[in-house]
Amino acid sequence: MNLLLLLIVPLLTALAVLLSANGRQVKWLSFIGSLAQLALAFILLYTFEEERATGNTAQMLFEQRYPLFQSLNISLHFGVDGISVVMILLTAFVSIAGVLVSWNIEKMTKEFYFLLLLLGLGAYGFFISLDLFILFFFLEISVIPKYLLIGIWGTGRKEYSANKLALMLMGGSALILVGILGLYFVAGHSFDLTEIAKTTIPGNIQMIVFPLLFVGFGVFTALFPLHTWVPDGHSSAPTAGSMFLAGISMKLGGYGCLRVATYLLPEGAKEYANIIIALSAIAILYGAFATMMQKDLKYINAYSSVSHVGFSLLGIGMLTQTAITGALIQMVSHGLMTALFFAVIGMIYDRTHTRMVAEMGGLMKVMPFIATIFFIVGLCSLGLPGLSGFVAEMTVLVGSWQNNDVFHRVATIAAAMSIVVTAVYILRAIARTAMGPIKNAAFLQLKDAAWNEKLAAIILVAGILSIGIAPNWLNELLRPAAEIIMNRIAGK
Amino acid sequence: MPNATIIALIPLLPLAGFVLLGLFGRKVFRNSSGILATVLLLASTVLALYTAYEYFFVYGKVDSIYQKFIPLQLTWLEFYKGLSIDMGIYIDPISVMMLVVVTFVSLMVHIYSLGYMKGEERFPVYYSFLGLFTFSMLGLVLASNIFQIYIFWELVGVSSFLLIGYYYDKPSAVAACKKAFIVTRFADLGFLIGILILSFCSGTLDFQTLIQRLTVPGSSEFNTAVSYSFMGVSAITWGAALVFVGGAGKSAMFPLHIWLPDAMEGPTPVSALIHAATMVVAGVFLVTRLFPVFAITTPNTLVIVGWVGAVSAIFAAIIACTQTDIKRVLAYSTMSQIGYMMFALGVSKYGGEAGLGFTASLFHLFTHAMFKALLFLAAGAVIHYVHSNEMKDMGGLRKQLPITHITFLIACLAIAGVPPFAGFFSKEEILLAAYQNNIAIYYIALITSGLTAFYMFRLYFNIFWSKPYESHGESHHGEGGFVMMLPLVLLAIGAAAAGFIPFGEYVSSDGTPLKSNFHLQFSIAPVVLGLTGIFTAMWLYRSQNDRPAKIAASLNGFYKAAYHKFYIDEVYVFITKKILFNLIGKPAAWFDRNVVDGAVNLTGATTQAISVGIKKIQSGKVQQYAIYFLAGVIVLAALFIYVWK
Amino acid sequence: MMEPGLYHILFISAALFFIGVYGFLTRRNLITMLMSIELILNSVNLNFIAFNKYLWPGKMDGLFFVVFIIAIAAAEAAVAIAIIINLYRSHHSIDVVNDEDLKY
Amino acid sequence: MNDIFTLMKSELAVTAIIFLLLLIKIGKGVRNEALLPIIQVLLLINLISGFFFNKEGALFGDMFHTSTLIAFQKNILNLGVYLISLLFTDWLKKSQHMAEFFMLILSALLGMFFMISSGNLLIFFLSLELSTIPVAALANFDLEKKRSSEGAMKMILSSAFSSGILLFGISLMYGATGTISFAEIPAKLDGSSLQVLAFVFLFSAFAFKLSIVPFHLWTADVYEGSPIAVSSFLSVISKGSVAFIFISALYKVFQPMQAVWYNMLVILAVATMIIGNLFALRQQNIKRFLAFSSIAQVGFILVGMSSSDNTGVTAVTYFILIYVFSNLAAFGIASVISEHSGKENIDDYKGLYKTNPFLSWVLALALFSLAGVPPTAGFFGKLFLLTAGAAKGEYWFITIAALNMVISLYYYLRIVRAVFMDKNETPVDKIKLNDSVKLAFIICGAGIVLTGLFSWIFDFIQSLH
Repeated sequence: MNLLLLLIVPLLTALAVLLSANGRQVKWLSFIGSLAQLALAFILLYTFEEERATGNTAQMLFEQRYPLFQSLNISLHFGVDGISVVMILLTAFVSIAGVLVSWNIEKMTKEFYFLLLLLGLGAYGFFISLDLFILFFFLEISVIPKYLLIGIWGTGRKEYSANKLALMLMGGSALILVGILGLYFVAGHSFDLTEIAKTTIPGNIQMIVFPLLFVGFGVFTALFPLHTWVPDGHSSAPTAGSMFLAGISMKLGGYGCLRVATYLLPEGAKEYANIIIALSAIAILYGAFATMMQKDLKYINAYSSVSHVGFSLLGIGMLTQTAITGALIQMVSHGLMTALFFAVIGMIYDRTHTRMVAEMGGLMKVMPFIATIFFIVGLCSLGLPGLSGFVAEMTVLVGSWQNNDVFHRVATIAAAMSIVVTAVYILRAIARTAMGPIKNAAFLQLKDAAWNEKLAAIILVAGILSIGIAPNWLNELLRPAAEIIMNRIAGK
Repeated sequence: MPNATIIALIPLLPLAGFVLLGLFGRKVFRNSSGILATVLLLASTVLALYTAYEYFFVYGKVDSIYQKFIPLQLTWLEFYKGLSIDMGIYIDPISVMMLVVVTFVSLMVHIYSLGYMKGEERFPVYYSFLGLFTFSMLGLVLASNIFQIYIFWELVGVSSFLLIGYYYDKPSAVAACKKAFIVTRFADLGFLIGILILSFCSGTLDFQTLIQRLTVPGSSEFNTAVSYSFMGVSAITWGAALVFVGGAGKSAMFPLHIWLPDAMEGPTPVSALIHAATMVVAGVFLVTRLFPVFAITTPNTLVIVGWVGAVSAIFAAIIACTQTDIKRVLAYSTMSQIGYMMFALGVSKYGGEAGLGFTASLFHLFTHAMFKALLFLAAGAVIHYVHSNEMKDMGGLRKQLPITHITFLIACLAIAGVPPFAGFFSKEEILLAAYQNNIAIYYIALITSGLTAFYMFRLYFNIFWSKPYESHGESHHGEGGFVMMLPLVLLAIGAAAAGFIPFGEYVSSDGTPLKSNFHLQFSIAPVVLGLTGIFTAMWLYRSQNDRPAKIAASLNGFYKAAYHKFYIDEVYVFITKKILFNLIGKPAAWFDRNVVDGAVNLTGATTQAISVGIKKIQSGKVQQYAIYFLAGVIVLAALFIYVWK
Repeated sequence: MMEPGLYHILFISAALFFIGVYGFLTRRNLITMLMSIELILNSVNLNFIAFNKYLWPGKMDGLFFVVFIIAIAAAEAAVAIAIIINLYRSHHSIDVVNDEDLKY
Repeated sequence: MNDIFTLMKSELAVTAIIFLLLLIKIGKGVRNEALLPIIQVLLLINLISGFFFNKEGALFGDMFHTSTLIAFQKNILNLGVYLISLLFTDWLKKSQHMAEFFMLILSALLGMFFMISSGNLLIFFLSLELSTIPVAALANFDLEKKRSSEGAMKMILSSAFSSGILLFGISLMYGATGTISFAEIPAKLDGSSLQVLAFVFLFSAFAFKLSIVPFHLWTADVYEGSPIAVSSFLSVISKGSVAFIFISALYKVFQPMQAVWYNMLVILAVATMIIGNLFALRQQNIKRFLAFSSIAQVGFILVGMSSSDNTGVTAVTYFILIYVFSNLAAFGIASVISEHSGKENIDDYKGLYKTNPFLSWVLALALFSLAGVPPTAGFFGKLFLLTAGAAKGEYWFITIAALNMVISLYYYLRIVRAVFMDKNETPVDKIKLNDSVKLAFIICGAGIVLTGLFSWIFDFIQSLH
């Protein structure tokens, strides 16, 4: 498959949206565009599997290279491995759901959808790029749309949150930039990921560059203690904004931590692994405990994201193939789950005009569909088997357990403990919103989900279930890629 | 050989029910949902009985030993070559026995609910949840892989959660379902870590392989498992003990039992199915599954199992004597009986005659499923009639509810261990096993046995005798009709006759049939104790009098403590509210908002402050600008002429 | 009488330079400040001539430079004085202290 | 062929236009409204012709030399002047002295051309003055406004002072090396203290013109006082030209002193970025804000300069090209709004998007480009500057630079926030844009978006060496 299609389709959709006449057109165009993206993602998955089935074991498939800034040896170098394919699928899923739940946006519809599509574009570009410069370009491209989405269409302290998000993410990318430049010169003036992977980078450089890259990408994926943009950003963002933010953007960081930092700088990864593990174990538990005290549904999900994303980072830090696979599964799972979670919160908010847990109750009665979805996503969050969260967490834990020493064990157990705390806060949230008596008589008039919301929810639930019930297809996609990464780390 | 398709269908049929009713229950199967689910489950039950027949009487026994079969195994998630979660079917006497129990009790509950839950708004939802539960429970008992058990373990947990919270607008139900889920989740954490330890030591998740590798002294895996130790205890012991923690949570063993009484907030048939007959014995089942590993651990994990079981048994029995909510009494009695099963396992050994406790435990599991389900369903009929759970609202109901009365009495006799009812035989074996291995536990069991008879008959007399029934508001609908009475009768037959099954012939720790030898002189003590309990209860409660109150008063402190369930709930509340929330959660949230976030904001504020602080540099005075200019030149010149030369 | 050497002239020009700088920094009158700049420029002129004469007598660069500096100084002064006059028109003062509206 | 007409093509063209304007002014034959299109067309022709027939060569005994790269750099300046003529149409039309304005601007431009092409210190000095003195006059172009005069006064006095320092440096350099020719100086540099001192003096003059901290203090006052058109000229074109000559002087003439100037650049770049950013943080006046932001930008240019190979030159040239588009667009918006509503404060921009979406988008694009956010060209520009600067492997230096991008993002976003997010009871009214202004904005917008994406532009500049 020609990977450029993944860029061209969203780009054309975005341009078409800009040129369209009214809000109705904008919505349908975006919907059709994101449907096309979804189709492309599936085609990509299919062709990828086909290609692998023919015995093509190259690390990257469908490679394409167009020179760009030749004098600096930059080129548009695209290619995908299992990880990218999965991430692209995730992006497509979240994109279409995001488009659907925003159906009722009245204010500046055109701009809203344009920015959403731009965010999607950035993510696709990021996941297929094999040139660090281009990768960085796509990473950065998504920062400003996020800022605008939160600042313009957000709620609450939106300007503050938008600013914090943009600045922290920019801070992260500043570090990434320095790291990338470091790699560029060490690797003999090349930004090419596959080229750099072939060179042996001196240990002392790795010790400098690895933390830069890891922390930089870590900011994007809410590495403790650089996660504080997450609660504010998510809670202020409009529904689709939160979905994209948590569902896709945070995954950019995780992907970068793995694909760029860990993969390219194995010595650095080994050196700093313990710090990463400690930080992410703290994040997992601490995020979970902080979540317990939240009263706003969006804050609950935002903090729980910190906790869940901790699993991804923990998996990466553990440096075993299973743990890394688990980290990747967790990224996908969390992407879908949290997008769905935000979608549900958005739906509830649209109706009740509150996100405060204490003000709700008994929503099951008035909006059974939404409440059911809320149940499903909550159960996914607390790692119920049959839903994606379980698969991811278990894979990480099993992978982590392979490190046979007290430090790793303690970290693993700490991470495992979060499943209890998660249960506590998720059930509290569910019990107080969906269950119990109805506290506000006005709620009795509320309607259940509309078609677009149902469709969005069903798409995401389908994703969650497909991973939760039959996880091996995902596992088989990710494992070989993780193995290549592990081989480099192990020095093979 | 076992037929994989047929066995696979047993759990899949209820699953189909769940999916169909879950997706279309509201619209398509509005009225037929109960029938649909029941029919599916009936099919399941028939298949289960067929499987059991085939296994026990046709192909199961080879060389007079019951074999283990894995007719189906699919890779579900492969962590790396050799370590994968498989979805499989594991056929051995235990799982086949459990298949029968689960499908049978579930079927009874399905039928019963047709009457009991009639008219409920969320009728289809109820049946879909029941389907989910039955599927999960069957998946659990059929599991061939330790992770598969964990998966279904969680799924039964969630179905239990959903069913307890079925009346979601009742705050107490909501609280109860939350509590049940969280407490068992906490226990599952132990289970999970146990799995991680065992799988790491053995390099597999497959039961058969795992047991094989870990029970052969001298094998490399066994050596690893024994040589690694933490706090002086070997890895294998840790593994087994932590797995047992999971089992204890699910089976409501002390001190993880607090969720079970509250779980009675669910509809009564659900309590019968999940919280009496099937799910709560999953802990016992789990220990039997890994029994060889438990048996080989040093220090012996089974000692823990035994003592936890014994303590739970007597502890629950004492509390049960004081409760007034009939379902709570039954709940504590369940806990007590499971305690029996547990310590039976605890006093057992692996293989041969020494495995008597093992057989006894499962035998008791089997009979208990019958009579406890019956008790609950009968209690359900009573509650259905009275619209209250409290003993004080009942009394003299034997006229109004004749069938219920008789079946309830049978169940009470069975649980009290009066021959020739089912409970007598199974308890007998348990006591024998305890007597042979651990005399302290034996005495505890004996006392418990007496208490059991007492509180059961206290219940019985309070409901059906005591005082003449005065009805409030005449809206009564009789006993509930055929659909509710049929299960009662069927289960009563089971409760009465199940004891005559030569259980040891079929189920034993290592598959070799165990002759059940009967010791008449040995059974005198428990039977006498049981009868004493019964007559005491009769003396106190047959008609209204002030004797119970006097006794309660004379036992003042102790009675109060027992009435308040020994304040275990309060301890938990303290731990969660005070420690978890106030000491960890709050500071974490505060720390995040003020320190971590504060640091970020402080960075911003500092930058701003510096920005304001240095604004004087731009003074607007052109001569000052020139001074800076000159200073710049001089500093640079000095720097590069003197310092960096 | 001793022939003045390079260092004498350099000394004078340096002195001139610093007098100019001092004047520029301390005078309040804009015209005086302008004159101080002329002093600086003249010190430079002296420098050029001295270097040319004593160190590089074969070349004319220094001398040319001086000529151009004088011309440029005149141009600069012209524009500066025009601006100062304009300032004077608007608030009748050519004191530098009155011109501090633009700051921070 | 060392032909004066080919090598000095740009200078001659500009001179011709100046004289043409002078004649028109003397003849008093053309009204303001008619004059402007003529000038715009002339400047356009000048711009287009600048792309052709460029050659490498030297004239007047190496006093003047040019190359394709230099011609390209000059054309960037041409482009800037052309855009200025379009962007400030509204303001120019009101002015009584349009011809003078252009004469002065073009004289300054001519000075810059000579400066970039200069082959010895004398020409350099002369052209530097030629490029400064007219601008000082321009700064006072709003004759009635005291602020304008004050700005002009500060500028002329400061620049005279800086000329004095520069000349003193040149004289010392002459004394130490015996030559003023760029070609001969490198061979004579031996790193003696006197030479370092002379170099520091010289350096400070460049620094003054580029507004490098601590020689930057005049900048903000002058920008704020001057008419916006002049501020934009100062901030874009004047700075660009000095940056070009500065980098070529450093790389070619003072190559032997690289160790000295590298460290100097690093120190000053850090100081410039930080101080520029810190001051820009709390500005309210848009012109003053842009002044400080442009100081910070210069810090980034210095980062690029600190490399010492062709990549540095390319990156700086490329950045200035982008900077022309972005900064002029920003100034243009400020001017349009100031002309129509008299508002120059950032708070007045609140709610601009409601009334003027086109202006808002252009402004946003310009600001994003200045902040270095993709997909605008500014991203590439900044990144290549940092890439060039990173060649030495000074991680802390690049990290500081990169982190400064974050601070700068903060204040650029402040305006974006005002425009797009903040509510305002009395936003700026809907502005009907003049066609030429609109054209200019479109050119700028296209430049901002496309310069980066058309990667051959960078490669083209690189190929000019």
